[in-house]
Amino acid sequence: MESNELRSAIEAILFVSNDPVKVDDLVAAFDESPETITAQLDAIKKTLDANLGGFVLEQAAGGWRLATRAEHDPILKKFFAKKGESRLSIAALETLAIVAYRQPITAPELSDIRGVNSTAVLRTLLERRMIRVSGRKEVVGSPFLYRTTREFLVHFGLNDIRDLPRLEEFGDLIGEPINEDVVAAISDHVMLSREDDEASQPEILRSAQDDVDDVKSTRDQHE
Amino acid sequence: MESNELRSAIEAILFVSNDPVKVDDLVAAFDESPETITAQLDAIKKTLDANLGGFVLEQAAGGWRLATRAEHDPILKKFFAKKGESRLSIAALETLAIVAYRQPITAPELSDIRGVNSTAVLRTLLERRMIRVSGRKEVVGSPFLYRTTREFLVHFGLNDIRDLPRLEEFGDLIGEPINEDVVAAISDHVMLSREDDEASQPEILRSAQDDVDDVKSTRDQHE
Amino acid sequence: MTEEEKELGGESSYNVTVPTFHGPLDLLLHLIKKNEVDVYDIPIALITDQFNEYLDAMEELDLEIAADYIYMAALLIHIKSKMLLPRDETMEEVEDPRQELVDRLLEYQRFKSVAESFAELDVVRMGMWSRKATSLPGADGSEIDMSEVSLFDLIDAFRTALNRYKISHPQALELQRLVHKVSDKMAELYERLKEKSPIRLQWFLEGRDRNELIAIFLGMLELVRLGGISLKQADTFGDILVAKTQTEMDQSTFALFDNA
Repeated sequence: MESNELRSAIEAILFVSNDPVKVDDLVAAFDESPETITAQLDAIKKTLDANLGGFVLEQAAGGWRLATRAEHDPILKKFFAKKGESRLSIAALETLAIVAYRQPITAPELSDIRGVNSTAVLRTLLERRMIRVSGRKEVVGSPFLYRTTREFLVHFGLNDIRDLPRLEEFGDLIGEPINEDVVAAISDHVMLSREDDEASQPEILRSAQDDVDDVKSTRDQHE
Repeated sequence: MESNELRSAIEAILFVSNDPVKVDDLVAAFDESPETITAQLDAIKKTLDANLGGFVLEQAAGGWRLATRAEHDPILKKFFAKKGESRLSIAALETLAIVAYRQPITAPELSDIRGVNSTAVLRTLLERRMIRVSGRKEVVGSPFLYRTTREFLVHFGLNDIRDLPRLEEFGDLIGEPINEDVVAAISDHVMLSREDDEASQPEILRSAQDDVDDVKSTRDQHE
Repeated sequence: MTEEEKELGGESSYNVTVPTFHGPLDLLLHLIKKNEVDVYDIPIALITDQFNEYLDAMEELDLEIAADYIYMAALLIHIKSKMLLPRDETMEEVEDPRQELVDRLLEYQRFKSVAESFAELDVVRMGMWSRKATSLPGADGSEIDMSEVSLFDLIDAFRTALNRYKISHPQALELQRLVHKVSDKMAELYERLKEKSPIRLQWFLEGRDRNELIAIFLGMLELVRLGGISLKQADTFGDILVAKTQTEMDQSTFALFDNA
């Protein structure tokens, strides 16, 4: 197939597909080499990035997908009069982190690591399709086993679960801030716009500060 | 708003929306004049037309929408037909769920529970090898009895049909306990699976054998 | 309340001044950090006291203290008492009683760090919209990719079917309920056990139709709950034996269970 034609046909498929499109599937559909297909995908990505248009092409969950840029979130929310899904709670994120690294894992094992009963959080994550039941463990009570989903990979911009940084790389010593490199590594393929940086960063810091303040005030009351 | 920014924001909206986007709605969202908005839409349309890319901007039903070009229809059909083989409709999933929990079950019984004729869906599930025929019911008309297959178990990570979530476990998973009256009305051995253990054991072994036979006969047909 | 609100003890209400921790380990990490102590050498007496102070504060504010915290408080006291025991100097390499807790804290700390980086990604990535799901060429209506269909979807679909059935068959449900009364089945089982106990459950169930079995099953559960009977199963797939207990049941109360 002629290069330009191939490229626009791939674009059409990317445009229509709801899920990340796999290189293998494109290879099969066009009967072209994986190298040719990947080169086209790279070219599409570069053009979109250069244009700073309405959307970008990114790799996620072992495939490629078109998505809008984070900076357009406010106008999209306004236009579609959508509140957007609420952010995942800290409890949910903690639980998700454990499932991501320890999968497949049962609810009791998970609650044990977190030190709190995690049934309700697991349900939230099931509803959000971030995790799924992948079977039962062959122990007393046959508890369900949980795994992360493809949706999880897409949401966090991971190509594969093995792309997660090694757990050991996360702050070992208590009180030590998270290794900046690790955060950078995870957020690598995330396109942070300037505005977003400024908007989201202080929020995280602020909430951490709130926590500390909360503790202070309680202890004050108590003493 | 700066012209380039406005343009890429409009692109983002067009990208996300399935329905034609109305100029008036864009005017309201951006607080810009209809002329400005229309000029941007025209510019987007011209660029896309010139690129001969995967999609174009077209006017339809009183609005604007991005759509693939007609010449890509064959490749899109080809690509998604292949993908379609691994997709299940909601009706099929529901039917599968009822077969799983009420097996063995006949088509009339199933249609009765679902309130709609389910013959076509059963055929899809047979083709996907999620269910199989396990005999005939000894009633008028001797309808076929359907059961889930071993592939079904493998897909859902179950070793045995008795590993399906029990009703009392539904609450943990989907947050809504099942009304027992309803189950009493439609259900066979869901609640009794524990007591049924002895009875169903040989049956399950037998069904595994049927499965093997099924595979054989299908292969014979193919060859 | 949402899962989070529950866990946080209702954070959405105003003027909440109690810090919100995501469990006892989170609280412990906080105390270690605040006291600037070495996690490998936790001053267990100090930390235990502060941990309990926190629980007291919660109690004063009438907040429900989750069992997980109480369990941790007990564990801390246990470790503290072990620390007070004289060390056997002849034995080398005595395991530090704090070791297991330290390991858990470190592991939890790592996951907390992962969660923090997930939180940042969550914010940014949530702002990246994909196209709204469209029905794909050649597909009729909404479809799910088979590889992503899990047990959750399956039972969710089952629930949907049941709910629809319930709405379209109100009389059927009414009839079912009248045919087999739970109270009758409770009485029948109890009478049988008065004659002979224990009996094999399988034997009692034989020849019953499905709906009757369900009534029996429910009645049996009630009897177990009331302490009038007990169930025993020697091995996994073995016979289930039903036996009468010492507790005498007042059979006139059985009728109470029909409208449950």
